[in-house]
Amino acid sequence: MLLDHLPALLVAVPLTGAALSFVAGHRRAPHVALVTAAAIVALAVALVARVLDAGPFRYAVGGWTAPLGIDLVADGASALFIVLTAIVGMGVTLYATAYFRTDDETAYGHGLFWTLWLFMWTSLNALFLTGDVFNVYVCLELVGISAVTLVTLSGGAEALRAGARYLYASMLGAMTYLLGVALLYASVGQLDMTILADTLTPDVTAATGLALMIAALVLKTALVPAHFWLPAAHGSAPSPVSAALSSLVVKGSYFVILRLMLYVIPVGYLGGTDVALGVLGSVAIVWGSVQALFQTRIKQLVAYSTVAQVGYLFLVFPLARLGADAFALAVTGVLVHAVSHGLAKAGLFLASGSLMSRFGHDRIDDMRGAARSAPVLTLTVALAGITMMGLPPSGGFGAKWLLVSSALAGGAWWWAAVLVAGGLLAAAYMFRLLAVLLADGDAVLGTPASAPRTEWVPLALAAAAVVLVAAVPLITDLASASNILIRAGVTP
Amino acid sequence: MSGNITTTVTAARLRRIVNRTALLALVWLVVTEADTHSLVPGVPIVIAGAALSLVLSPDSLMAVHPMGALRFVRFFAVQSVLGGVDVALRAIRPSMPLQPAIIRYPLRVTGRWPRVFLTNTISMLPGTLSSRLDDEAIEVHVLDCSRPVMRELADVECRVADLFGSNLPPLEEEGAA
Amino acid sequence: MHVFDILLVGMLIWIAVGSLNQNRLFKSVVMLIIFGLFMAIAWIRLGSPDVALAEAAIGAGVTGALMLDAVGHLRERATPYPLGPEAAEDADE
Amino acid sequence: MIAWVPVAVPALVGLITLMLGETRGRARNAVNLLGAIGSSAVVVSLVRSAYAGDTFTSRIPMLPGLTFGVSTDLLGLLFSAVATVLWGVTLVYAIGYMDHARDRARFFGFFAWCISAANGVALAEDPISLFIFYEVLSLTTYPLVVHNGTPEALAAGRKYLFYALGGGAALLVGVAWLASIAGPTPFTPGGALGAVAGRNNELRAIFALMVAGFGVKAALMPLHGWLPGAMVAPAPVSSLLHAVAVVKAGVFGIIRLVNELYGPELATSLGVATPLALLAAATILISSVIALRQDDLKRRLAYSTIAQLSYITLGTALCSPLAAAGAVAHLAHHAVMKITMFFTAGSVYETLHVKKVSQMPGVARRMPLTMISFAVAAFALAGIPPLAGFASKWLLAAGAAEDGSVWAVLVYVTSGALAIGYMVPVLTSALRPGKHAPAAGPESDPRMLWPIVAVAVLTVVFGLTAGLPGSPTHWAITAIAPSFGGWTP
Amino acid sequence: MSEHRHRTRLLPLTAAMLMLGVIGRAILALPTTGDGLAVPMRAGAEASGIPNVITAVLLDFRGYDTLLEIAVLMLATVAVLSLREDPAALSRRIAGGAGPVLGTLTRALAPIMLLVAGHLVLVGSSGPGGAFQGGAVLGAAGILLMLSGYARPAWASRRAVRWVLAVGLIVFIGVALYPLLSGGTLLQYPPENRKDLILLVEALLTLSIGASLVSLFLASASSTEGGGRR
Amino acid sequence: MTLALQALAVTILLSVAIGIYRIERGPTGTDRMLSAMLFGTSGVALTLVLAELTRLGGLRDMGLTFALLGALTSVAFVKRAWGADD
Amino acid sequence: MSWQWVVDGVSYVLFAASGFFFLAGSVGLVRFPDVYTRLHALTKSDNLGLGLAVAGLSLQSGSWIVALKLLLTWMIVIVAGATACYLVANSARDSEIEPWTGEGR
Amino acid sequence: MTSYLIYVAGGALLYALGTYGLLARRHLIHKVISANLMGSGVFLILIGLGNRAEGGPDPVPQAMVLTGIVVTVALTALGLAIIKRYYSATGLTNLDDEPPAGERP
Repeated sequence: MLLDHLPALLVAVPLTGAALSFVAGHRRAPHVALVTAAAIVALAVALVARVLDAGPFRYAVGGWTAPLGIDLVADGASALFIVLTAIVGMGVTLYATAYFRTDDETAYGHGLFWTLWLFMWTSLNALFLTGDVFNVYVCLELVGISAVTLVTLSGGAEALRAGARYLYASMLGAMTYLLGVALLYASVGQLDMTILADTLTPDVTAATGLALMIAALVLKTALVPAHFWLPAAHGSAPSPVSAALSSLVVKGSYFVILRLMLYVIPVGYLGGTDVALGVLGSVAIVWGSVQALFQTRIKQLVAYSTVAQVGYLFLVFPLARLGADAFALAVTGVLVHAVSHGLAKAGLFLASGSLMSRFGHDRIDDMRGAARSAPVLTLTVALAGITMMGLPPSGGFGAKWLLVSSALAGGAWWWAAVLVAGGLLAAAYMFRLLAVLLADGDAVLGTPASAPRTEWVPLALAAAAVVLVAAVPLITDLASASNILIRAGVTP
Repeated sequence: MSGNITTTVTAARLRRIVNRTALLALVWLVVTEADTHSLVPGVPIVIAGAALSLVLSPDSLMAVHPMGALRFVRFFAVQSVLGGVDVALRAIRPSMPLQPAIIRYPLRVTGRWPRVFLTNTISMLPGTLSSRLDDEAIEVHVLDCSRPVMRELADVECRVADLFGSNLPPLEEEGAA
Repeated sequence: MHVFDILLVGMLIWIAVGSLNQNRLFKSVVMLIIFGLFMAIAWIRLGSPDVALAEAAIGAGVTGALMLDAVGHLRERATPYPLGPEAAEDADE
Repeated sequence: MIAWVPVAVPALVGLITLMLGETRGRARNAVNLLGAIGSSAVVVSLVRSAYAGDTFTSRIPMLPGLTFGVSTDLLGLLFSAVATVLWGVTLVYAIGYMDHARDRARFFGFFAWCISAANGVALAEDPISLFIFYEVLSLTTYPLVVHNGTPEALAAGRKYLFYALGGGAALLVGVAWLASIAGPTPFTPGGALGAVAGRNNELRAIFALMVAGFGVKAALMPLHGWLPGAMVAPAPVSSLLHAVAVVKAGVFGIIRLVNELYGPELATSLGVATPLALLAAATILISSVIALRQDDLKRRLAYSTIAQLSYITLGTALCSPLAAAGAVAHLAHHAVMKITMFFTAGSVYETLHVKKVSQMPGVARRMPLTMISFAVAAFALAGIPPLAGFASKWLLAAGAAEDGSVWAVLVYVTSGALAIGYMVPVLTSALRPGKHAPAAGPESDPRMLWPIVAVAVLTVVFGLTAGLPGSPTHWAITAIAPSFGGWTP
Repeated sequence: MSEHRHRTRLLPLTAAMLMLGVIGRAILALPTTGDGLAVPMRAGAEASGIPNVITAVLLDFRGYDTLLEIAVLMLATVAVLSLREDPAALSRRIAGGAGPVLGTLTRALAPIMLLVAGHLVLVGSSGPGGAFQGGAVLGAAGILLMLSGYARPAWASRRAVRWVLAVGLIVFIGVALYPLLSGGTLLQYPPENRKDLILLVEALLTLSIGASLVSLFLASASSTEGGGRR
Repeated sequence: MTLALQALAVTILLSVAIGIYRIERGPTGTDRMLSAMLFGTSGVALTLVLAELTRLGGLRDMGLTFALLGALTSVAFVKRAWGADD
Repeated sequence: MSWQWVVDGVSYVLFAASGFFFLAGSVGLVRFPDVYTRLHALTKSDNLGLGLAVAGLSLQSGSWIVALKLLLTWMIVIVAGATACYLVANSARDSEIEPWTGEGR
Repeated sequence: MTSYLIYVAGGALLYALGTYGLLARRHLIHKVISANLMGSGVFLILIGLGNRAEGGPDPVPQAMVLTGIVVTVALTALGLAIIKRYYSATGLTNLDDEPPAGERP
């Protein structure tokens, strides 16, 4: 009974939480947020169970089914992303209870963190569930505004600068996306993704619209060369925010690309777009990693690592065109990658935040000896690093294995080479960081701004990313229950 | 004695409330073009509007003299047309005859409403534009200082006073500019 | 009515170009305010009174007020800080 | 599930060690020693079962079409037993060596994990599982290499990672490629690739990739560059890296690859064995020559290791049963010989702060028992009968001769001579009188001394018992026989 | 300097021209008629008894969009509030008050604006208007009041104002969830009190939107006195 | 009558176009603001004329809205942005 | 029938006049030399133009209530416009913008 | 040439202009203005193309544009708030110049 309404509740509950946390005022807002987070985790788990049990289902908001109304679509992929968001979200919420202590009256904005954060959570859930291309626009704006504001929350010049840049990228993306929707609607007269998938016929206008939409989403996902806004934004935001941005927000827009490219748009409809995206993804992997290697500040390094990791997400598009086997493997692999990167990157950013508050600065080279005084954080960095390098045994390895297998199954060894090279580059920058932490030195640790109990949160997230390799069968089941694979008629 | 005062105050207040509500109800009718669907929902809105109005200006709006008002409307209509024509012609004519100046006109009317009303009225009249209102005087920018501006202003002030139900003698020919 | 439409759209473009003129920020803001009002008229012409009403309320009211306030703010605080090149650029003309 | 014990126990020990923290040293030592003894016992019992023909296999499903499994076959158990038993010995040594060092929790924790991974490499039932353990081994070794945290250590760690992860990447591609064309391929004596035998070029490429992967840890030239640098690590780590876990994982991978994945026959017919053999031969000669010129004792030992590892590779690549058996036997023999030498080097450094051969005069008088052990190991390494090295080298040379590869016999003989050339100067230098006088008390910390003696004794025992059942030589022959169709010597 | 300028402008110019070309080609390829969803939407609106199709689309068919749109507006308000520099400055911000002329205008116009806002909400179901338009007028009234010096100190850090800002969204969610109790889906208003519910939501939304717009202006308004002296 | 209304609409539009010239010229912000105020009035007229032309009574509400909000911009200018362009 | 003709005729005249005043107001805005004089053009001419248009439209609408509404709109414009003008002129005076007196140019 | 096409063409031009402005203009407020122009351009295209429907304009784009307008206002307000805060912190009005060192209030 209640299970039928899970999609609605997954949006309504955090939204209610956001509104109530605003009314509650800064002292009680964290409690509202924690209760909401717990409820969302429960709902997300229920959704996964339901999807595994009964397959994908649609939810007609307002009782009007598409095309009149807006349908929410819950399938394996959306359930997976929602549960990822729930887990990372819970971690961020717990971590933030110590990070945003609101007894400091001068940091007025910190009291509003909870409201902004719950809005962001709402919008991410909504984005993962929506089946309507215009609704995606509204969700993207919700994500964008909350993300930009959260970036600027610290109020420093750097953060404001990054926030402004992010906002402009966001505006450009949103307007371009809407233009795409306009052209698409003018041509096809439909907004529902499933109906669109069924009715698309070759047409310049529709193709232009879809291309514009994808271009806009690529900008929001920060694929090279549209990544210019990301490092500053993710690097200068408060750490819990960075974690959420890097691990979840880029996945939001990416999820829509995934649905559009592999579910809505027929093969070859947009010419070589899929290969182009794959090439850009490869460039992103190399470029992001090389940039990460030369960063001197810890969060900048992690942010550039996101640029690189986002690149992997786009390799799925060329791989998916290499035949049925490759398709299933690639989609499963990219889902595993999204989840493992989400967990690992959240852990990594939170750990960086704790390191920064312990050291009182963010210069990597002055963090020698951290392994001795902050072993938990060092271990977190190491575990997250393993996942990002794709080394076994970790979720990242599962993803890389599947993607490499997909490439080889499709006979396209060059994509496998890119994947492997990406892992090595990730190792290069991660071990550069780890080497400093492990180096001999007596780091002067400032007063810990975050209570040590929250340092277990990043460790748990990073460990989850490693252990995720054991959950790959579950993710495979979810992938089989995703509309993308069902429509394509393939199973991993 | 004191009870008596209280009663009068209450009565005055009540009258004000009724007046204000009636006025806004009228506005509501006009705004909704007397749509029947809007009558019932209009009740709370008009009450809210009246409440807002009373909070903002608790004192009586204006003791407008009905006949004065009628006279004023006629005067204003004619003058504002004249004002428009005057400035339009000045703008259109190639020679653009302008002789602007700023003059100070000492006020005789009292009370907030009449003074503000006068200030706004002056702006609508031919060739004058009020630019400052202080405790004693209005500063007026005139397009053509060769005209008998002071007399005209005094005339207007009389009419405004008339509107609010008081009398002012016409101004003597002195103290110009 | 094509005359009207073409004139209206032409003015929209003209105003838009004007609002991107870099020499005078204030001019850009006024242009944007007027742009909002013109858009409202355009919506009427496109048979969308609802949109027109919303645009009128927003364009004439809130956006203008926000923009003007921002411009005012940027001028107020100029003195305590060294002027950036942008400010210098604003000052010539 | 019993098959997981050799992997799981050290892993658990490592986890507990890390969680105990820096301060609780006694508990840490107890847990580690108990773990080593316990898993040694389990391994021994597994060996007995394996000899009786009972192998245990256990699999965990992991990715679509991919399981993660271990199997206790005789070949794997040989490596596993070497690693587990020597772990115990090294632990005693390390407890003494690291007595006043910092970060001991980290050290012993990763040490145990390293053993866990090495055991995994030994017992992995298919290339994919092997690859996974191989990568874990790389990762868990890194903190040990950089343990000192000095700039040199960090540089060495960087170099180590560069090679290890590069090799891992090659291995990954090879393994994934194989899986995509052949599906699951559990190791089978004599070869597991019958189904895809026709796709020669692909198989050649996969072979090359895998050799590149294993060759890094096996220090096959030109992939050996990381090894001499990694000497900056504490002595127990050097011992572990260069005698037991890491380098042996590489050659063990090559053994599995040639004998049980491709099979000697296929490897020969594809023409991939000979280039590998030539590469190994070159490595033996070049590194032996380099070893001659090293003054730093640990570096000299490192180049010696490179040469000796290639003995094993060469023996395997010859694809003759005798040579293959000799290679497997040499895997165990070299382990005990080289660990003795590294223990000695560490002990000498820790007690006398002597690092270089030229500084050694007087050491023999100061630390007689230690240097005697070293001498035993050195002679064994040079192939002097009846020590351990002789048995395996004999088999290797005999196999080469039987195969008709006279050049390989020559390589073995030449390198034996070279080994004498680089080992004897160490002994003569130590025997010369020098500034070190005999000590009044014990020559070094007993926790360091007795493990040295123990492994030296093992060297002798392995050589003497070479013909008996249960000795590494006999064990190797038994384990290798199925790959050559039930051949018996 | 000028060369640098040149380079930085070339890329945007190319991008803009490219976009123009792409859009132009796409538009010219369209047929001159195209109904989209107009026909089913009109039929649906007729069936549901809301004469203004757009209101039907906004609140009924695509009410979910509107729910999220309201969330956007509230979010922006919260965002701007979080960005203000010094909460204490709010109380000293609107000092001075209005001169008599502006004050009189405000006193006269504000109640009328309130009426017009109410009117716009009411006519929304049959003609142009609705919660947003009404809210915008209400918000303008509020801003006018603020500019004329009627601001209460510390606006938006007060609990009551927070409630006003949030009540529209909260009630909207409540009404959206209400049908779940009786077996409907999110936002599936029960037919018997659909009109009342919509009106309730619209009324409270108007209030919240108005308050939001005032907050957007007020919270973002400069913390020092502007050039205004009156 | 339609034609007359259309002509009026075009005329008003033209008058605004002339006004825009003042924005271009300036010289002060105040002068530019005057044009915006001008359009407040013209916008009401234009809206009402178009309301009559299109027979959409609802547009009279829009005219009313314009009228009510027109002052807001000027007030905001005077109170908040005075002299921003001088 | 003829009544309608008269109404239409008056409307034409009103509309024409209205257009004239709008144009004249704009011309004044452009031609007049300083802020104060331009304000004159703005307030008077345009408000008159709007008033005439409103009158014409009221005639055309043929409904009292609509005419009243149009009138209300106009009145609001007048009051708001007058106040805005006052505010601008006042600010101009305060910031000591000197009025043009004919000597300058 | 039909009426809607005029507006659609205008919309396309506005969009391109906005893109140019957003990318080429340095001043932050100019960028916000450009985003507004882009938005208006898209809205014009949406509703303009919706006018091709027979029997009156398509209501769906109108509803979409109403939503879009609200979102644009929200974005504008947020953008201006950030700009002001940024300016207070650094004294800069563009993102290209580096903030003066040590300017961290």
